[in-house]
Amino acid sequence: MSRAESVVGDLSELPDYNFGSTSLGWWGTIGFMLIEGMGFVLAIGAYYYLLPYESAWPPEQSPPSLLWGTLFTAVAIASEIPNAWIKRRAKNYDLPAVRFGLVLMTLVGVVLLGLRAMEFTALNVRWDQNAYGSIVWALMALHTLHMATDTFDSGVLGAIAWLKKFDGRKFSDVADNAMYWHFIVWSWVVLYVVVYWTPRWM
Amino acid sequence: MSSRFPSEVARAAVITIALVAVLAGCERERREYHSSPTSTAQPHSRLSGLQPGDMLTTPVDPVGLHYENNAYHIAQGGRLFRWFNCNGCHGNGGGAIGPALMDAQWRYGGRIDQIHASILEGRPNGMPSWRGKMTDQEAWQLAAYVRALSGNVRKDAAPSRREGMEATPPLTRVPSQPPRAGDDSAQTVPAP
Amino acid sequence: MSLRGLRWGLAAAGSALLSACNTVQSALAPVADESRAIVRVWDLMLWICGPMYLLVLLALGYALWRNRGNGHGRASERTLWFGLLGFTVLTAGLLTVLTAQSYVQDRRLHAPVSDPVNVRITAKQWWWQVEYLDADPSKQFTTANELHLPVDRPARIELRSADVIHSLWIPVLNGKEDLIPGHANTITMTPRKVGRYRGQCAEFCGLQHANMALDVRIDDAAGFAAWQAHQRTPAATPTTPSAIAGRNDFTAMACAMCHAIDGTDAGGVVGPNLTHLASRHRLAAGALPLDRGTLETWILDPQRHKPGTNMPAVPLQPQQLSDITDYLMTLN
Amino acid sequence: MATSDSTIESQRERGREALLRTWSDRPGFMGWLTTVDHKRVGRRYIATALVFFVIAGILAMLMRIQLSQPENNFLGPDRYNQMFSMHGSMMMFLFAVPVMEAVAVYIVPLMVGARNISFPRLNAFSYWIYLFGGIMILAAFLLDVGPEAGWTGYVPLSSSDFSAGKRTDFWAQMITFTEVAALCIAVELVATILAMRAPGMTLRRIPLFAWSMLIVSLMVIFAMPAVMLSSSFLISDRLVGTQFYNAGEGGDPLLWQHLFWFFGHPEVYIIFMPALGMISSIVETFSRRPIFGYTAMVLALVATGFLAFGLWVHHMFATGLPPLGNSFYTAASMMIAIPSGVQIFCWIATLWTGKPIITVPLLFVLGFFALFVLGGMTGVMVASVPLDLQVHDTYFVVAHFHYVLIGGAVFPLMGALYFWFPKFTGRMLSEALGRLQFWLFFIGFNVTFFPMHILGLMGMPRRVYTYPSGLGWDLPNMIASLGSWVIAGSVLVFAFNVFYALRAGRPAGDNPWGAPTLEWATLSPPPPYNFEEMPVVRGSEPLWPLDTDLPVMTGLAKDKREALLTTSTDALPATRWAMPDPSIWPLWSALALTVLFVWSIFSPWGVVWGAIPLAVVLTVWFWPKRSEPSLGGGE
Repeated sequence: MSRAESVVGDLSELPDYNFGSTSLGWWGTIGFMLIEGMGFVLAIGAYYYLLPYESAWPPEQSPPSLLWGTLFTAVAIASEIPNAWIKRRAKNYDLPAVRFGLVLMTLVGVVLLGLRAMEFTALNVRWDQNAYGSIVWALMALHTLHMATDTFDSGVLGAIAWLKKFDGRKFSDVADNAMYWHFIVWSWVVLYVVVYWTPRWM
Repeated sequence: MSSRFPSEVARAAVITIALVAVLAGCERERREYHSSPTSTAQPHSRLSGLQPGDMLTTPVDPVGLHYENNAYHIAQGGRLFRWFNCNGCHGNGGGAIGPALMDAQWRYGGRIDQIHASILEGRPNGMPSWRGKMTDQEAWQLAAYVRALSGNVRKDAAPSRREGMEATPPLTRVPSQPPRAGDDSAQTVPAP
Repeated sequence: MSLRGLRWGLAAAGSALLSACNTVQSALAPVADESRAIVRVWDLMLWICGPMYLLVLLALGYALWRNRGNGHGRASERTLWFGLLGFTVLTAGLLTVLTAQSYVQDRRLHAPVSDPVNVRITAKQWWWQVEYLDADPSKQFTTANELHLPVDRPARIELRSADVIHSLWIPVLNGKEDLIPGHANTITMTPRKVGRYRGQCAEFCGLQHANMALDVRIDDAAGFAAWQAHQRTPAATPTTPSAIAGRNDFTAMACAMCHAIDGTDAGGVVGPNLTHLASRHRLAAGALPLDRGTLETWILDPQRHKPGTNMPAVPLQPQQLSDITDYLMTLN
Repeated sequence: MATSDSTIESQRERGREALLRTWSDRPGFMGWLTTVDHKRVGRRYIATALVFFVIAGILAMLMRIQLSQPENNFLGPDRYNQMFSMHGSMMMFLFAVPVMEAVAVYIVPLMVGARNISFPRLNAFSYWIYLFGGIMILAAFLLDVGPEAGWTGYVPLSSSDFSAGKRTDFWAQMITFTEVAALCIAVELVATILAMRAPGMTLRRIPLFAWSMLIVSLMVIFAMPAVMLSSSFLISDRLVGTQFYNAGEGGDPLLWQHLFWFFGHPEVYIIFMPALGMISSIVETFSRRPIFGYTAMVLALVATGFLAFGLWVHHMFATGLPPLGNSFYTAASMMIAIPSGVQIFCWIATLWTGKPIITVPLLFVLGFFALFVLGGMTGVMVASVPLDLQVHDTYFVVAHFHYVLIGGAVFPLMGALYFWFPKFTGRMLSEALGRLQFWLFFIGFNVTFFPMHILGLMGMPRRVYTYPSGLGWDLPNMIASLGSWVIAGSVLVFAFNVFYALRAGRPAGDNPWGAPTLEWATLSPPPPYNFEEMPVVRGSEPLWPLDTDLPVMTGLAKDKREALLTTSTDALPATRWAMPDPSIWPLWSALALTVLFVWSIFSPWGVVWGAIPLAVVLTVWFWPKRSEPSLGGGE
């Protein structure tokens, strides 16, 4: 039997969802963005750590071919437009827009995965040829993994939006999902410079 | 008191596993320093692949299986392959003066006991006999490694890329090429 | 607080013990400039950290004692804050002193040396290959598991690894330095006291990490020169019938696949060079003392003394075994 | 008047029944599998971690037997190497970090006045992953596939060239398991502490244990990716032939050491900073006054957290890095002694000006002072480059980190277990047995580990399975081996104490120690809903003075699972957040992930094919179900 209590306030009027730092979904997304961001930072660190061990960079191969990578980057950056749009619509509880937007983002993700597949064919190095090849493949694989997961998330959210009741809590999930896509896109822009342009500037 | 459940679960798991361990053991992982049972019968592999009538097969020397399934012996074989300069003739298994060891072609049999015999007895046209120059165990280890070069090795015992300059692709990724030519070597050692 | 008493007692007993009975591999029995510099750091550390430790425990003890019987101890927050400030400043100051001392002594370890003995040590699982370098190739020679250095003359040792990471540690001469594949490290040491000492691999390197010792001898200038001159000579030619038979067996059989004996057909580079085996004091990287008996049992079954070593038990007839042992014992 | 009281009382009674209905788990074993209650998960997390602690301890005993005399033949080199590798890996990855996080999983939500942890299902998932990872590595060890390259797994010794077979792969994958589990908890704790604090618990009023767990969680988030990266590189080197660590193909063995120690050094603080929080709770409670220098303490914790990331190179002084750089790391390593010193001072000052009551929890804290400060001193010694070049990789370092980790983390942990056991179970542990255990542990520990300082200085390297006689190592080793049996005795006493208390222990009230933080404001053990109404905090010691009423806020739903979210800095009420119901899917997801991990040990395709079932179960996990209206599953 706990001690005597004195009531000093009432919480029943509070909203049962929110956007941003007073919603747990936001904290979860931030947390995992931090973890994965740290992973990228360290992997990039490893890339530049290994660089001086070779007389030339890339050692014997030619740098990754620009075509697919650049195309991927362009599409990825372009996808920020619908992404920002869907985030705004979600904050206005615009269900039709959100439904449409989630499907769109999923398709964008699928297209990008296709482009990524082409990128892997144009890296001009195999992962087991030398440390350069290994780290390049590692960076690409790391990013592909996260992109695939987020595309899958968008897909599932989209399915829920079409099939199930979509309350305010779900809208804030959509906003967090969009935030995570920002992370996917801009972390790639950095990786693009590292993987495609470092060898050309070295 | 559910807090006691996990410990019980863990304990139960550990016990069952212990039993499994006792029953199964892990052939693949044992580090054997003391020389293991050595073969008594020397299989006389024929010098010709031709043979009248049905293919006649001699049984595989069980000692061979023992070495073939042990990752440690295979790794030691790889070390000896470099130390005894097998590369000198067989060029990292790619072949040079001597025949390639990474393909499915075996003139004198691709079974481990046949390779073991080829190493110790030597073969016409250049392969010297190493009997007396290395121990029987070393010959078995070499033979196990040589089979791994053409992917004839359980993947969970195969050595991956080695340290130093990369000459051969990591043997974990070499596609298995069961011995083709040669006499009774068509019958490969069954992987347990 | 008898326990702390016990601990310090143990410490005293320990240091007494170690200065008494182990002077061959103790960091506190330095015989070189470098190791002595390190002991200076150790002394200062002990003199600063020891009192600080006691200070903390006394303060703690007093805090408990003064409040015994539940009497409320008093001290205004303000006094405490001043105390905290003072304590922090004190700590920071002492740490600065220690950092400075550490930096100064570290400089000594890396001070450039003039006219050093140049040695290259290559660590292999699980033994040391020791090459004495010389501008004149004919003057170079290779031995194993035994390092001879002249007293009062700096030695510059190149560190290489043939397989995994090892670490060369001769406590009486200097701290340790790793031998890492793909990295060319060096370490210098300037011995000041003639004697026989012991070094050991300090970085875990596999099955026989425990039996990877280095026999270290500090000779006077003349003795070192004599030793060098002797090591440069090819192996002695056997005279007794058994030794001759032993040599023939050695070169004809598996032994020669791995071991080299200068002046014979045995040219293996996998195992230790045996040209002057009998002149060494230990066998199998310190695993055994070297005499005819141990040598024979070693050849008979190396795995019994050093499980996992790369030297196999070569099947030999009893006669062959004793012949080969006889021969090897002539290689002084 | 009396009638109105009774009506109020009956209302509260009905409220409690409703909450109980809402928050209770399903009955029986199914409930045990599906629970998302942070208290049940925390309890089983602690229990499992202690089991692993005992197993790793037994391995240590066997090693001490082998080393009790020179040239001993009790264990061969292969067995011995696997054992010390298992001992280190289990103690670090399966005991130390998990047990600290486990205590936090139980205590922190109560301490900040929350109904449950922020992500209850992730929490359950984390436990299952941790359990399966531990079982996997134990199974591997018993099948002779145990790790053999030490808990640091340095390449190239851990490469497939020198560690043939699958031993090292299982080890590396065990790391992946435990890191996933640890990262999940880290995120949960950050969210719990920053978004679920009781109204009024501003940043300046967060209990120091919660502060230390917040900083530790952030350190986990920034440190663990490094080891996940390095172990993934290692596995791919061994499995698909990448060249990260191959000096012959542009890789570098030192890359492993940099990545590993970038995690490995913060790891030490990740283990011992929770202990600092525990100590603050215990010292504050038993000196009957607020901790002196709260602000200084928090700043010290933050400073330690930052500095911990600038020290990793001091594990690599002997690898031949540039001397000047090394000196920088010496300075940084020494600097970390300052925040530690500040905290030591604040605790002593608190005892100095308080009314210390020497109970078993406080006894263990006093033991901490005697041992940890000594370990700190030797820590300062190994921070100095020249001295470290002598003692690095010797028994001196073994002594040092056992003083820091056992003295600095396990002693406070023991104190914390005695301190919070009444809250966990509603029963008191025996004080008498507690004192007996303390003295056995304290004496046994010193007898075992103090001689190791001497051994190290006398030139005995670590990780040797045998040693020659005649180097003066025989006696200290024998003493150390004998001491280990005393420690074993103390562990047995503890086990008996727990066993006895669970059956016949004296019942504890809500707040047997008269402690000031919120976890003591509710029942022991707390009901599934933790708090009947949301407590409100008006000072840094919410329950002091003990006889005042507890201010609360009403209005959270009682018929569905709701928790209160507050703003990060001022803890103003913001959201009534719906919490998830029990679910079996975290367990299935953990199993799917386990299949993926174990499969990927044997084939890279395991990652691809294993991802399909994983994706399926995760989808089901997050798919809104009828059974959980609050999560939008209803109509």
